[in-house]
Amino acid sequence: SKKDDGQKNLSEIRIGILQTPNDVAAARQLGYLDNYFKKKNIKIKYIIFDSGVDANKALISGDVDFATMGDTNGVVAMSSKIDAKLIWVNDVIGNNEGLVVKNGSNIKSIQDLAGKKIATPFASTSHYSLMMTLKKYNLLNRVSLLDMDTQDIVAAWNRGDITAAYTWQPTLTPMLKNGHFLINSEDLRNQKVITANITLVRGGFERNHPKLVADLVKQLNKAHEQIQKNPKVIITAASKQNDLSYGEAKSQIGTSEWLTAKQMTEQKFLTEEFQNQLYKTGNFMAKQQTIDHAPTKAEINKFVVTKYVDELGEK
Amino acid sequence: MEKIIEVKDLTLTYPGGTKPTLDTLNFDINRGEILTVIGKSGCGKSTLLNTIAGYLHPSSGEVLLNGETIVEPSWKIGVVFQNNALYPWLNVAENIGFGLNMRHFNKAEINVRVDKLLEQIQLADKKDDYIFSLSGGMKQRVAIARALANQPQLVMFDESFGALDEFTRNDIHKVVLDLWKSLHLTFLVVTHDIDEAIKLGNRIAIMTPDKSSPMKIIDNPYFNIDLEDIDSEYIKYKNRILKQIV
Amino acid sequence: MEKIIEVKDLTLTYPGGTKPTLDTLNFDINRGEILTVIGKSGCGKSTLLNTIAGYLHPSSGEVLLNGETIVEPSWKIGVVFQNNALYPWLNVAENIGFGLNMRHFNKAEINVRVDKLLEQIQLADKKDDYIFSLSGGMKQRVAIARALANQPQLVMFDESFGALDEFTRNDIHKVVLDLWKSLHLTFLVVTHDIDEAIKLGNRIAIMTPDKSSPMKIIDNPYFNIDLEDIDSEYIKYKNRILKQIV
Amino acid sequence: MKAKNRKYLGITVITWLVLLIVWQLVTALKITPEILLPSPEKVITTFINLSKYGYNGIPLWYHFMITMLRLLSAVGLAIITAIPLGLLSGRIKIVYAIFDSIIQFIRPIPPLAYYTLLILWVGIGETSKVVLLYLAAFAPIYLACISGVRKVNVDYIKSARSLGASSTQVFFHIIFPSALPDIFTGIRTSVGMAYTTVVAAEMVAATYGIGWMIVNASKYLKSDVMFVGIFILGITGVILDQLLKLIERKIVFWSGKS
Amino acid sequence: MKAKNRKYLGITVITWLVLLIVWQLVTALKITPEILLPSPEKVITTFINLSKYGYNGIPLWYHFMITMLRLLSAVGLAIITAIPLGLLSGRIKIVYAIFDSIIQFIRPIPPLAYYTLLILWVGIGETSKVVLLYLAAFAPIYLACISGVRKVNVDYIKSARSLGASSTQVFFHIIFPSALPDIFTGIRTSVGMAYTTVVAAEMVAATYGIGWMIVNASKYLKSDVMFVGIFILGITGVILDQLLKLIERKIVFWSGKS
Ligand SMILES: Nc1ncnc2c1ncn2[C@@H]1O[C@H](COP(=O)(O)OP(=O)(O)OP(=O)(O)O)[C@@H](O)[C@H]1O
Ligand SMILES: Nc1ncnc2c1ncn2[C@@H]1O[C@H](COP(=O)(O)OP(=O)(O)OP(=O)(O)O)[C@@H](O)[C@H]1O
Ligand SMILES: [Mg+2]
Ligand SMILES: [Mg+2]
Repeated sequence: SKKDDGQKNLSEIRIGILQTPNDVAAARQLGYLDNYFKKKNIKIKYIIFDSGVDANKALISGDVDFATMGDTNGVVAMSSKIDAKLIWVNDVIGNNEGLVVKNGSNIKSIQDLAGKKIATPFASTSHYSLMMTLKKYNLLNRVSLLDMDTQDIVAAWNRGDITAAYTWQPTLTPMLKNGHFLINSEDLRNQKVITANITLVRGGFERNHPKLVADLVKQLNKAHEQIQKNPKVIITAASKQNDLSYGEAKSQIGTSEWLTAKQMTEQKFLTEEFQNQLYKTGNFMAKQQTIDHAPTKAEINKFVVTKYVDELGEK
Repeated sequence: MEKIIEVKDLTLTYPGGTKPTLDTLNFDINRGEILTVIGKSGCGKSTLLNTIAGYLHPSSGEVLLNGETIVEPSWKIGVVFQNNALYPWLNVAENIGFGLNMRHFNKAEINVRVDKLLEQIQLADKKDDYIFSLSGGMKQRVAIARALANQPQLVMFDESFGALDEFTRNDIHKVVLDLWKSLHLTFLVVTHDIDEAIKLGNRIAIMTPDKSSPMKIIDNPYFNIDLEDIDSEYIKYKNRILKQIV
Repeated sequence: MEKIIEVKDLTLTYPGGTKPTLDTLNFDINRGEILTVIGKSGCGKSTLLNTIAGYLHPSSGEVLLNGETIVEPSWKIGVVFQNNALYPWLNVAENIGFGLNMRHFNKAEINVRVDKLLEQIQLADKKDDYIFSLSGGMKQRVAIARALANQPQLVMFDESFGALDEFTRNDIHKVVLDLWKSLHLTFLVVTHDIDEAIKLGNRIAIMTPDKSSPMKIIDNPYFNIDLEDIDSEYIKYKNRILKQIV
Repeated sequence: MKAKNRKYLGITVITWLVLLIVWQLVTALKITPEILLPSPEKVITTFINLSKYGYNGIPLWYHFMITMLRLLSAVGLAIITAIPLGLLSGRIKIVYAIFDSIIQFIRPIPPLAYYTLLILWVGIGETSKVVLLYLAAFAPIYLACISGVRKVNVDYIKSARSLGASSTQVFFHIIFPSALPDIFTGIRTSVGMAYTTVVAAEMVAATYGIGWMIVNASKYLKSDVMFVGIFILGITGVILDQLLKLIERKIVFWSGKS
Repeated sequence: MKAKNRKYLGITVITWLVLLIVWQLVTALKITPEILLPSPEKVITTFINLSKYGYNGIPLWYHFMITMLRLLSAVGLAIITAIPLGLLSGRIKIVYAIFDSIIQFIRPIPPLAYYTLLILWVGIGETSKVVLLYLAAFAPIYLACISGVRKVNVDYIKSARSLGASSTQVFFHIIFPSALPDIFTGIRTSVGMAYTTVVAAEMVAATYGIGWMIVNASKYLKSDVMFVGIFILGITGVILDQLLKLIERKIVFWSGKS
């Protein structure tokens, strides 16, 4: 809890995780995290969240120290002045999120979606990607958007209640059996519309235990280095952690990019590119009135703490 | 004398009961009389009345109305209950007209009969009032009028005046006797008040738990007696009844 | 004669009412007597009783118990209600001992008093029974015993026997008179049954709506009269009372 | 009497004022962060803004009307189906034997437990929302009808039969009006149950409704909007109940009077 | 009488058998896809598997116990707080004036509307879950206490005063037992309300509980698991209510008699 913040000898770190085969899952399975922190007499407690929405709530109430979420939820956290910092980009989303339509429907291109029902989980990266797509094709107020959780999207898809959906894996797999992508987040990434999963740390924790934050980033970075050298090891580990088959885990990871600290530093990813993206995202969401004010560049700069990645990357 | 009701070997045992509550009863009710029934609490007065009304079915024996076996309740036998059982969602006139309405009389006919009864029970000005605004005595008068609206062959009262205070009860006794006289009705009045049984009954039926003669019907010389005229003979007569009950 | 209760210029107007329900009443209750109060429904009998009991406060005037003004209910004045007001969650013995228990008497003392009272009301065998398993008459006997357990100066009855049938009522009258005689008690009995008022009252208080004399207390030559001994003089006496009520 | 009542009304008003002042103080002194407890002014300005500009492009009154419409159609459906079934169940033992155990089984199940199944069966449209509310609203009316029928004064039925009413007439002219006070209590409970379920119903695939607005606002951690929504639901709930009590007093005017 | 009751029990049994057979037929003939309606065998084998191997690595009975524990601690809390407050509100007008309007205001608000706020305030742990259920359970008991106190036979109070009881003694020895039958009705309603909220409470950041199991299963569209969960909740609901009725009959044995 928050009270432990001042304490020098911390006995437990609580991490909010998503149930997906990501770097945290792999690092956890491979013992990068637990073994490492056990040496410091620190236990790690994992708390599963269904979405970044709930993770944000837990950050506010002080029930978690770290939380993984989509960057859109990060923007929400920033604009609602939650005391939290962005310290890590877990992955840049690729074809594991996308806009699908049913095979054989009359939708040949994105323009054909005008007047149709499209489902997506609101406040998610998919939501943002969908909105950017719609904006580009001038469809913003010409489709009816439905806010649904992923399981409800599958149900509605099977019943034919919706024409299209922007969602993520594993929901996509059954839908792609009788459907296909109109666009996916990899395409958007190539058009410089980036969405990513990020890790936030609670402000109080970061101020009191910067060394532990650095340690955690270092361990996650290990998974990133590993996947580029030897993807099989990571995919196998992530699949085991999430009770998936190798194939399932592989397709759920898809073409998402796990940048190492080194790559992030070299590409000035955290210091420039991603901060620009957050700025654009914030502006768009504010315009959509989903958040009440757009974060300024200065706010973003305070929110994104680059030193942990930089320290690692410059080695 | 013409018999309206014939009770023949009437026996009734409640389901689950071991002893019969009514045990081979035999008696008649004559057209135009008032028969009062008196007996200790639990001796079966209400059971008898419910059987004649058709709510209960004899275990053996039968009850005849004008020579026909009674199988279910009908408008031909009216009943006035202790707690009047007036319908609170209907006003006074609608309560009185209820039976006629159910029997699909036309509106005009219903109005005529109801208005006449309202006159007779002296409640013409309460016509549109709802039941909850009436006093206890008024309620019982409406209940009597409701039972009479159908012009039934027999009207039965089950301790209908027991909840009223002495003064109101005296008023109601007068109303009952007036109606009986002017409309040539037949009444069966169940009560556990001996004075009431004597005041209202042409004949008095005494129910006893004694199986050899569960019911004794006696003539009543003091029918409609005025309180002022009570003498020691009356007291003796009353005490004789009292002793037979206990 | 020693006065237990003195009622002095007692006037009571209900909040929101315009006319006083009790209007300058003046009378006393003597130690060791039974005073019965009779009057039409709504004339204020219960109001008077509630004021003496301390549930209601006089608008003006006062009521004294042994020379001290009554300000709130106390164990010194017991009350028996029409619907007995026995507590269904307690058994017979616990009901009778309730007052002593509240007054922190020790268990042994309570047991002694309760057992004695149970004997006197002939319900020793019902000691552990709950109220709902008793008949109406038994309930009233327990209610009387409960009021007596505190050995109060005065016990008041508010139409306590009105809901009982005639036969049970006669039994209870006997119990009441026996207790009164053997324990040298003082009773105030409110009733609207004239026969009951005559049977139980050393003196009879007649309440009338007539403002010039709202209360008339008369001596009663027929106190504790046997039904067998009733003669035409009795009837005349009764009718005289009846006329004063109406 | 009246002066006394005014005194107690005064105490109630003071209680709310004290709450308001404490709220104002806590937020003014920044004892809690704004996101946990927005200030009263903030909530009021948010309410004004929502009234002016709507939420998510849809006017606030429209969100409100939609929610009410869903609620009332569900309760309406429950009324016209549960009353006949309940009255019959109370009167005819076979009907009771068939339906009662099923309803008793379904009644306690939390609506959220079967919402996903409902969506699989009837889709994400208005139907599933109304059906969910309907299922919440059904049992209270049904149970109230049964208890109403069981409580009917047997003397009413006896007297009606002796006055010449047939069994059918007894049902419509005696049983039904006798049970009406209970039915109204049931309807009030039923509205309460449906009302409690309204946010759950609007959680899936809705794009308007006050419940949806609250859920959506909670995704973006807009606690001011959540407060506005909660106040709207709270006040509406009280008004709805008072309204139903008023109608009840009009229709079953005799109830409670000896 | 007994023979008749057995007849109606038979009809109930037959009703359930017919339902079961229809269910069996519909699934056997593949009229509906398995995901919409898993077959009875499938549900039974799923139940057996869940009992043997648990769900998500946690034994089924543990899920069940956790849910019951949350429910019962919430109701327990509601009982020990709502009864005193309700009795006092019913008896002392100032207490009523202070609390009643607040409770009347909060009562109709759907728990899901303020769940997010609750989580922000007290966190994602057990506290927020129990508090949510507690808020759902509070009002029914409180309201039942007030109505119980208002119904107390005034002659009970009068007679107790005349027997020498002080005001405090009247409160504990007369008001409280008099209101007990109503309090029990309130407790039963309260358990029902909390029960209905159990899935909502376990929707956020839980990793066990029957409600959580259903929600989690619905994420993966495991309709067989959802069915098992729903049946468990339905049956438990009925048993819980019967149990409470039994306790009620033991403790307020006098209620409804005389
Ligand atoms: N429905 C019933 N089932 C079983 N026994 C019954 C039923 N109704 C009445 N009894 C019993 O039958 C007997 C006669 O009852 P009944 O009501 O006819 O007496 P009553 O003479 O009318 O008494 P009261 O003067 O108290 O009205 C009583 O012992 C009673 O307990
Ligand atoms: N709480 C009250 N507030 C206002 N008026 C009341 C109240 N209680 C009684 N009254 C009125 O005071 C009058 C006397 O009532 P009370 O109950 O004393 O009469 P009673 O002689 O006991 O009648 P009964 O024989 O019917 O019991 C009646 O007109 C009654 O309506
Ligand atoms: Mg009877
Ligand atoms: Mg009185």
